[in-house]
Amino acid sequence: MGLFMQTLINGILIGGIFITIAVGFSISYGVMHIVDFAVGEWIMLGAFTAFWLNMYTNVDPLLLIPFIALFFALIGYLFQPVIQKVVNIKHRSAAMMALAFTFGLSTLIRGSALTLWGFNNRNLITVLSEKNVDLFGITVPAIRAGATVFSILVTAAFAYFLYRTKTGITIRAAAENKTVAGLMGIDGHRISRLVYSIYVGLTAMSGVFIGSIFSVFPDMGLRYTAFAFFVVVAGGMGSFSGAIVAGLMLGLISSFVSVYMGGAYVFLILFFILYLILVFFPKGILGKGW
Amino acid sequence: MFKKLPIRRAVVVLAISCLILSLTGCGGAKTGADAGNSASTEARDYYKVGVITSLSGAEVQGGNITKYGYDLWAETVNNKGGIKVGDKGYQVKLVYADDQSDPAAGANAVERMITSEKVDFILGPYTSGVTKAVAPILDKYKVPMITGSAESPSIWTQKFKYTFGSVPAADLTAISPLETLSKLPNPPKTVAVLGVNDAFSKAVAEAFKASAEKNGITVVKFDVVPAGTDFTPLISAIKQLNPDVLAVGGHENEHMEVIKASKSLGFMPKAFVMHYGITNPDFSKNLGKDADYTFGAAVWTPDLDLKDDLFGSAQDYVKAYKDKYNAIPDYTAAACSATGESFSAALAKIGAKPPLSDQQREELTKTLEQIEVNTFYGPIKFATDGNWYHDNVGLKALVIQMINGEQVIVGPEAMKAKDPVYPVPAFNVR
Amino acid sequence: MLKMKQLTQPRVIIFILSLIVLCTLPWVVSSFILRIATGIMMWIGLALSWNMLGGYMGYISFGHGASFGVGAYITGLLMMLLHLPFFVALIISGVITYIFAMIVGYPTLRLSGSYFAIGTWAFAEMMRQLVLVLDTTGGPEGLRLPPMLNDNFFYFVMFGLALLVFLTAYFFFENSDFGLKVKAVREEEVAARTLGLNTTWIKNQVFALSSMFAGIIGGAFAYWITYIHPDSVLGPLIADQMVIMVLLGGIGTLFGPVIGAIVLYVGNQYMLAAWGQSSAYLIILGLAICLVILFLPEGLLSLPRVFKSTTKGAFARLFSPPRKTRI
Amino acid sequence: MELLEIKNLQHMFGGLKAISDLNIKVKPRMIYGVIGANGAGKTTLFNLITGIYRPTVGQILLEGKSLVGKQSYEISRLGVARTFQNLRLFNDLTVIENIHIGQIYTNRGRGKNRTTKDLPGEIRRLLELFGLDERATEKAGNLPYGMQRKLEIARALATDPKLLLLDEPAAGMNPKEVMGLVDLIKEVKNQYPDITIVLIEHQMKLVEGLCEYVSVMNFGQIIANGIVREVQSNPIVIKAYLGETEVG
Repeated sequence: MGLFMQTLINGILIGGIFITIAVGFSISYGVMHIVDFAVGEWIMLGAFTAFWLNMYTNVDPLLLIPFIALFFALIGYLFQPVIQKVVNIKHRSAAMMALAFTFGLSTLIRGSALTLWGFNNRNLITVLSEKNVDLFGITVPAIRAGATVFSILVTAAFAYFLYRTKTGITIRAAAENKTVAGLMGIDGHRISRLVYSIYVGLTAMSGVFIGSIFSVFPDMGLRYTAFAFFVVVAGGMGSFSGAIVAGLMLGLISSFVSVYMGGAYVFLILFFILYLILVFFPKGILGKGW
Repeated sequence: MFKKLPIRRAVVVLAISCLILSLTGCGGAKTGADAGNSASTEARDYYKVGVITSLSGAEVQGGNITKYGYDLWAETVNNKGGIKVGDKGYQVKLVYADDQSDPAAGANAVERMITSEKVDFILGPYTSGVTKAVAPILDKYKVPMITGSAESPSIWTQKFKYTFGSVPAADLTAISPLETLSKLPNPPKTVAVLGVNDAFSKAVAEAFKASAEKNGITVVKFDVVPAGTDFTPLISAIKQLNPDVLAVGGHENEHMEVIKASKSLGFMPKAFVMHYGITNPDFSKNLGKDADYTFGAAVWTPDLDLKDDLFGSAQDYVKAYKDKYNAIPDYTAAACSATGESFSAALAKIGAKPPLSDQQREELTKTLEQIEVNTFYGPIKFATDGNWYHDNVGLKALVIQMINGEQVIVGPEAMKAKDPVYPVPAFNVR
Repeated sequence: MLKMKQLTQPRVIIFILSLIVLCTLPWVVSSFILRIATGIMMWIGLALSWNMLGGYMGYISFGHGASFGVGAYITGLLMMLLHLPFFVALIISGVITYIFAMIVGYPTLRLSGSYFAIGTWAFAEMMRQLVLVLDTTGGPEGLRLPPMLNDNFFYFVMFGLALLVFLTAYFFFENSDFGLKVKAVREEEVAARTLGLNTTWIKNQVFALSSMFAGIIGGAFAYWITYIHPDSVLGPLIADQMVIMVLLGGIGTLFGPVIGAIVLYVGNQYMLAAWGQSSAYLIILGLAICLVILFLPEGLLSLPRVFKSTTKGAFARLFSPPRKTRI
Repeated sequence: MELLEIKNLQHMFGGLKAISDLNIKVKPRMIYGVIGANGAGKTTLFNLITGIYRPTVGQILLEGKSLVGKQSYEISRLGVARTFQNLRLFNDLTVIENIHIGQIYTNRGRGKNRTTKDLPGEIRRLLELFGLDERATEKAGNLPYGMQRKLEIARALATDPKLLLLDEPAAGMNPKEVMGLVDLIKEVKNQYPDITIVLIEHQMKLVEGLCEYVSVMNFGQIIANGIVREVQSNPIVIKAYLGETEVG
C-alpha cells in the first residue's frame, strides 16, 4: 500500500511539470497551427539561462523564474514574425513547412548550444533541490512538489487570463475559428505574436524546474519534446482539462509501469498509448481538443 | 496523354529492375580487397593517424574524453621528437573523423580515413556500437585499430582481426566492486541493480548481478531501463525493498540523476556501486559532497605507481592532462593516451617508417598481438584467443571509492590504498 | 511502348547516358567515393519513397524510419537465424514490410496533417523501444549480419533499388491515373471520394508501397553496414533526414528528392570531413533548413525557375516535370 | 420510377436534429430546387445523399437502390455527382487534370456499363461548354472565382452522372453572373438531357429561372413542396424564409 501511494504521488509529480508546457503549446497550435519541434530547445535554453544567471549572480534559480519567463517571452515576441512568415507561405504543404521549420530551428539551437557550451552536464541547484517532505510515510521530493504546485498555479492564472479577460477571450476566438475571428475584426497577427510569446515564456520557465530536477545539457531538449508531445496530443490540442489529465496520465503510466512492470517498458508503453489515443481519440482523451 | 493504370508499364518497370538486380551479382565480381587497394603512394616523413570517435550526437561527452586522451599522446610524442624508428624520430599527425555516435556514420568515416586520407593506423571509437560497425571495414582494408574506450564484451567474441582494445571488457571489471564489498566483515546482504539499455551499461548491470549472485548477495531487483528514463519511480520501488546496496550500470548523466533522485526521495543505501562515469570530473563537480563514497570500478587511477618513458609516472601524466584540459583524467583518457604507446612500441620493433605499406601494416598487426608494453596506464597485452580476443585482459580491475572528490583505491586487497568506507555516511551528515 | 521519337528527346538521352555513367562508376572512382555514391543512392531511394507518401499524397510522415528499421531487422534476422541468402531475405522483408504497413496504415491513415505526423513519429519510437527490449533482435547489443565486403555489390544493389523507386515514382506517380488519384487525395480528399475515388484504398496502397521500398532499402543497408542497432536504423534521424532531403530538393516533384538527397548527403559528408571535430555542422544544417523554407519553399528545384526569367531556360525545362498540354 | 427518393430521413449531430423526417421525390430529367435559409440543413442533406454522413434513420434510394451505408465513392460510381458550397477543387492540379480525375470512374461498375465515350473528346467538350478551354493548362487554384465554380460543375459532369447535386452554385456571385449561370445550367441540361439536377440555393432568382419543382427547408424539415410559383405564395414559406431575407 505504501508503495502504491508512493507510486501514485510520484506519478502525479512527474506529469505536473509538463502541464504548463502543454497548455502553452496547444494554445499556440490553435492560433498559429504550428507543431513546434523546438519545444525541447526552449526548455533547454530556459534551463541554461537559469544556470548561467545563477552562476554569475548567485541568485536562486527559482527566484529567477519571472525574469526568465519575461526574457523568453520577449524573445518569442521578437522571433514570431519569422515563424509567421513561414505560416503564411503559400504552399501546398504549408503545415509541413512550419513543422520542418521548427525542426530546423531546433537543430540550429541545439547545434549552437553544443558549440557554445560544450557537451558537459550541469547541475542546477535550487533551494528546494534534493530536499524532501514526509507526508504520512510518503516521501515527496520538494523540488517536484514545488514544480507541480507552481505549474498548477501558472496554468490556473493562464486559464483565468484566457477565460476572463478580453484579450484572452479574443485569443480563444482566434484559436477556435480563424475566419470568424477575422470577421469580428480581431487582429490575427497581434494575437499570434502574443500567443507565441506567452508559449515561449511558459516553456522556458518550465525549463528551470526540469533542469533542476534532472540535469542541464545541450541535448536535453530531445527527451522533453517527446514528453511535451505526449501531454499535448493525448490531452487534445487546446484543452486545459485535457492537458492536466494527460499530464497526470503521463506521470502515472511512467510511474506505475516502472514500478510494477519494469523500467524497460516505460517508453514502449507510453508511445503505444500515445499512438492508440491518436488513432482512436484524435481530439484527446477528453475529446475536447480542436 | 492520359493512360489507364499502366499495367504493361508496371511489368516493364519490374522487368528492368529485376534485370538490374540480377546484374548486380555479376557486376560485383571484384572483391573488396582488390577494389580498395589502400597502399599509400604519397611520400611523407610523419605518421598519419586516424582518430574515429563520437564528436557529436548522444555520446559526444565520452567521445571528447577519448579525443583528449589521443591528443595528449600525439602532443607528447611530438614534443619528444616523435616516434623513434631506427635512429630517426617521426612526428605523428592526427586526422579526426566524427562518427556522430552512429554506427553507420562511423563506418563511412573510417572508410574515408583509410581510402582518402590513407592513414597508417587508427585510434578507435568511444562507443562499443561504433566499434562493432567499424571493425569489419578494418578487416577489409587490413588496417589495425586500437580502441582506448569500448568495453562491451560482445566486441571481442566476434574475433575481428584488426581491432584491439586497451580497456578490459566490462564483464571483467564490473565484478570487482561487489566482490570486494562481500569480503568485508559486515558484507551487504541484498542489492538492487539498475542498468541503462545500451550495450556497455547493460553488460555492466549483468556483471553486477552475476557477481552478486556469486558472492552470496541477494539481488532484490534487476531492471534495465531505456536511456532518458526518470529514475524517481524506480528508486521509490527500490526504497521499499530497502537493499543494502544500489548498483547502477550507466554513464555519468544517469549516475548523477540516480544520486539526485535517491537524495530527493530520502533513500540512502549502505552504498552506491557504479562503474565508469563516476571518475568523470562532472560527476563530482555537479554533485559536490553527494558524489562522495560512491563505489566504482576502474582499471587505472591517478594514484597508481606506474611509469613509462613517454609520460613519466602516472602522476606526471595527470599533471600534463590537468595543465591542458583543466580536469583530472579518468581511466578512459589514460587508456587512450597509452594506446598510442602500443603503436609506438610496435612500430619501433618492426622498424616501419612512414608511410606504411600494406605489408608493414600486416606486420604491425602481428606485432601488436605479440608485444607487451608497460605504460603509465599499466601493462598492455592483447589476448590472442578466447572470449576476449584482442582485448587487453591483463589489467587488474580496481575498486575505487570517491572520497572528497578524489578516487581512492579500496580494493582488491593487494592494491588498496585505504579500507572501503562501508556503510557510507548518509547525505546529510557528510 | 517507347517510340523512337520519345527516345530522342533530350531528357531521355540524358537519362540513359547518366545510367551508363553510373554503371561504370565502380571502375572509375576510389573505394571511398564509391561508398559515398552508395550512400547517395540509398538516400535517393529513401527520399523518393518518402516523397510518394509526403509529396504526392501530402501525408507527412515522421515515422518512415520505422519501415526502414523493420526492413533492416527482418533482413538481418532472416539471414542470421534462418541463414537465408541475401536476396531471398530482402524480398521476404519487402513483402513483410508491405503487409505490416497495410496493417499499421489502416488506423494511422485516418489521421491527417500534424496529427498524422505525430502519430507516425509515436509509432516509430514505439518500434525502437520494442526492438530495444526484445531478445531476438539483440536488444541494445544490436544485430550483426554476415560480413560481405564487396563494395561494387552494394553499389549496384543500392543503385538498382534507387532506380526501381525512381521508375516507380515516374511511371506510377508522375504519369498515370494512379498518380492523379494520389494527388487528388492530397488536394481535396472529400471531393476525391465524391468523384468515385476509393481514397482509403489509395492511401493504404501508397503508404504500403512507400513503406515497402523503405523496408527493402533498410534491408540492403543492414547487409551493407553489417551491424545494426535500434538507435541507428530505427532512430528518429532516419525519418528526419528523409523529410529534410525532400523539402530541400522540392516536395512532390520527381527530381526534388534526388537533388535534396545528393545535396544533403554530400554536404553532410563534406562538413564532417572538413570540420571533423566540431558540432558546428548542426548549426549549418539547421540554418540551411530554415533558410530554404523561408526563401525557397519549393526547394532547390525551383532555383531553375528563378533562373528561367533571366536565361533561355533550357536547363530549367530539362528538370521541370513534363507538362501535358495536349488533350 | 423516381430517380431519387428520400424517405423519413433523420440525422442527428450529437443531440441536435439537423434533419428530421424528410421526404423528397425527384423524377428523372428534372431540375429540382431545395431552398432554405443558412443552417436549414440543405448541405447536410447533400452530405447524406453522397455518403459523407450516414443518416441516423431513413432511406435514400437511387432508382430504387438504397444508398444508405454506401461509401461516397460507391455512390459516385452509381451515378451521383456533386459540387461543394465552399469550393473543393484540386487546386494544385491543372484544369484538365481536375476534369480528368472526374472521368476516371466513368466506366461505372467496372466493365458493366462501360462507356463508349471518347474521353479526351469529352474533356474538350466540357472545356468549351464551360468556357475553360483557354485556361485548360492553368492550375485550378489560379483561376478566378467564377471560373472555379464552373470548373467544379464541369468536373462533376465528367463523372457522367445520372444525378447532379449543385450546392449553392451561385454563392458569391453578383446578379449578372447569376444570370450567366442560369443560362449555363440550361445549356448543360440541353447538351446532357438525361441528367437530373438537384440544386440548393437561397437565392430565389436562380431557382425561379431554372427549377420546375422546389422544396423549402427550414430547421431540417421540408415545410413546403411544389411548383415554384405556388411555393412562393405559400404563407408558411413567406413567414419562415422569404419574410426574413430579401427575395432575389
